[in-house]
Amino acid sequence: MSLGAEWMIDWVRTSAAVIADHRVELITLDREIGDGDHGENMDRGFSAVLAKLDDLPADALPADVLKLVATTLISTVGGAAGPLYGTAYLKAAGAVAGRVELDGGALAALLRAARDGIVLRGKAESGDKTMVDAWTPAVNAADAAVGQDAGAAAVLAAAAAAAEQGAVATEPLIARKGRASYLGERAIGHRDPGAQSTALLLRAAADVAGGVAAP
Amino acid sequence: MSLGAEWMIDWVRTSAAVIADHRVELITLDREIGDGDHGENMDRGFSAVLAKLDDLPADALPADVLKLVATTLISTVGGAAGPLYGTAYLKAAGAVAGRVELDGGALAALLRAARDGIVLRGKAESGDKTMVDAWTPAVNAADAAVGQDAGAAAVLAAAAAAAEQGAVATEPLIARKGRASYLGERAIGHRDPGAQSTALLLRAAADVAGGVAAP
Amino acid sequence: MTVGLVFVSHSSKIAEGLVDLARQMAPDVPLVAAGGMDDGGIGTSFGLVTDAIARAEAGDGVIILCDLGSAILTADTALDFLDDDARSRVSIVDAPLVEGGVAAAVAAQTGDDRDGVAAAARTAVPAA
Amino acid sequence: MTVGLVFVSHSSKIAEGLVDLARQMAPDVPLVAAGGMDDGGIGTSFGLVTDAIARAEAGDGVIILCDLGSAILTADTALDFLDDDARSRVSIVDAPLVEGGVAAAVAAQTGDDRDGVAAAARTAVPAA
Ligand SMILES: Nc1ncnc2c1ncn2[C@@H]1O[C@H](COP(=O)(O)OP(=O)(O)O)[C@@H](O)[C@H]1O
Ligand SMILES: Nc1ncnc2c1ncn2[C@@H]1O[C@H](COP(=O)(O)OP(=O)(O)O)[C@@H](O)[C@H]1O
Ligand SMILES: [Mg+2]
Ligand SMILES: [Mg+2]
Ligand SMILES: [Mg+2]
Ligand SMILES: [Mg+2]
Repeated sequence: MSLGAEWMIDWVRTSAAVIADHRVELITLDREIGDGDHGENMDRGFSAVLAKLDDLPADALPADVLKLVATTLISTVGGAAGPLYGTAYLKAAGAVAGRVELDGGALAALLRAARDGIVLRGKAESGDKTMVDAWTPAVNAADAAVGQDAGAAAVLAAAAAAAEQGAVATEPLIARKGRASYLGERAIGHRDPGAQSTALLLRAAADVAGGVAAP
Repeated sequence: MSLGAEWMIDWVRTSAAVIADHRVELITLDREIGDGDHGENMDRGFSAVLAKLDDLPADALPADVLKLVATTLISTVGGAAGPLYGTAYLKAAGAVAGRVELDGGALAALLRAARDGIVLRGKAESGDKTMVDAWTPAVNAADAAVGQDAGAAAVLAAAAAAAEQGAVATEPLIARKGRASYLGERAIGHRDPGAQSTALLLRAAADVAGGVAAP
Repeated sequence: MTVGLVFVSHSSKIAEGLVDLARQMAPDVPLVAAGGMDDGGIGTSFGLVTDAIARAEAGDGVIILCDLGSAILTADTALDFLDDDARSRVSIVDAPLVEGGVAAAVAAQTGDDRDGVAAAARTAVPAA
Repeated sequence: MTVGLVFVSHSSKIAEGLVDLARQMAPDVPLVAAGGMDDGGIGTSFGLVTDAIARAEAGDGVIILCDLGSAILTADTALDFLDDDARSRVSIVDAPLVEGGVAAAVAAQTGDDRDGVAAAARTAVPAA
């Protein structure tokens, strides 16, 4: 099984819906250790993406969809998440350039490129209490799944589960990047909002792929 | 000969007139090595002082006049010159507190207190290309004149001449305080606006005293 | 109650914008803008700074941040005119206005005392 | 012609006020505010930063100053989208926004090149 542009567009639509549903949760997390806008920023960004999806040509490749998401998030999010996710989707597009269908290996490569883009942009390391702490376990889990010949949906499911665990695992950390770094030890006990939105986005990817794969 | 509140009020009125007359000159100097507002700042301040002079009680002492100038400049000048001259006039008031008439020695003490106030506030040393470079020669010249038993008008005349020379002598200097310090070597060749306004104010003091002493 | 902050700038817009920015991360801290001259022009105002100090004082003292040197001179002068008690609870911290202001606001929000808030302002580096 | 400056702030007021302030000492320098989001809210805008870079370029390059970390991320991203030639004439300098911005403006006004302007921004200390 592999996934094409249709899945990708579905993923984006579902991402927008999931972000909208979790807007307040992300705002609340960001209010604890940031400026309280992460839910608003992400919702603004994905709403703008939704509005542009129909402009895609009928023969758009997965990479074209990712590029559209990238440029739209960069232009509309307004917070750190904009350049970070924007760069992630842009590098992800580069990793699957020209491909019509993405198998498990391609999806793992896509996720790795996205994570590398975030690190390139934001210079965070693992353990800095950022979205990287959700992405890196996700990338590793996806690679491991590919190593066990998992299909596309299973690779995404592994990534999503690892991202969720990674997001939870940011709670005991002190932040060394982003606004939460102002808080020193007082960030302990709070989940990083960007790690949480990462978990939501990867869960959406897996859910949509599962839906595709299931019937 | 000694000088009382009448002279002091005259000095203040003349100061306001002289500053108004030299508004553009001070603006031009400050445009070269600052933000171009010194003439405006000083004119705003002394216009406000003028408007308040009539509020002084008939039995106001010289120190009362100085205090009025101090608080008014502090409240209205809007630039570095406000706190600096304001503190100068305030400390000058302290130096002649309670006195009805000021002889040469009292005037020299007044000038010294004013200069010390500026240094206390602004932490500039001689040679930093600030108004201190006009005040310090003026204070020294006033002391020297007092040492030679000069009268009040002669003390002020000595101070005024020294302040004028001090202002000119700021031209080759590099600034180490105030906005001109941003310019490094490029401040060389320009006269410090605050040193120039100091020279104008002390010349006004001497002129008014000369007029009083002359007839 | 928290430490209060006064932002002294030559520009009213800078001081007000900084209140908006810091407010996001410090909703409960008294943040008071003292920017521009009384007429709104570029410069500093002894009166605005004096009033701002009073408004920022919520019982735990006040930290003042300034932009350029003449703003510091104005703030210093304002402190000189306070009575000893008020004076003892206010300090001017030598830190970059915007970056230090945000860091100070966060420190105040989380309950730091005046020394802690001042230290946060001084050690502020752009967080990325 | 001089080096141009772009002030990237989360607040449109801060960026605009800084242009007003720096303008006093740098009347001939292209000073461009890129503050706030497209709708004026607190945040940063890739579009505003990109436009500001183009407007600040008068032939001698552009220096960008930012307030907080996410402003740097936005500016970095804007640079990535420039063509190589434009990109080679723009740099982001790590300096306090207001204090560094004024120092950079003065350096640009007096004809410093891009390196000189960046150095002036970095070494800015509040002048008193
Ligand atoms: N340098 C960085 N590297 C990686 N992630 C970062 C970095 N800075 C911030 N983040 C992520 O961005 C999230 C905050 O996003 P958002 O609230 O939209 O931006 P802002 O902090 O500008 O308001 C954080 O929770 C964190 O996951
Ligand atoms: N720290 C200081 N000590 C002494 N004098 C100073 C200091 N800073 C500035 N000045 C004086 O103030 C003058 C500038 O005054 P003004 O233009 O009114 O203020 P601003 O620089 O705030 O615009 C300078 O020419 C200098 O003489
Ligand atoms: Mg946020
Ligand atoms: Mg934000
Ligand atoms: Mg000036
Ligand atoms: Mg000024």
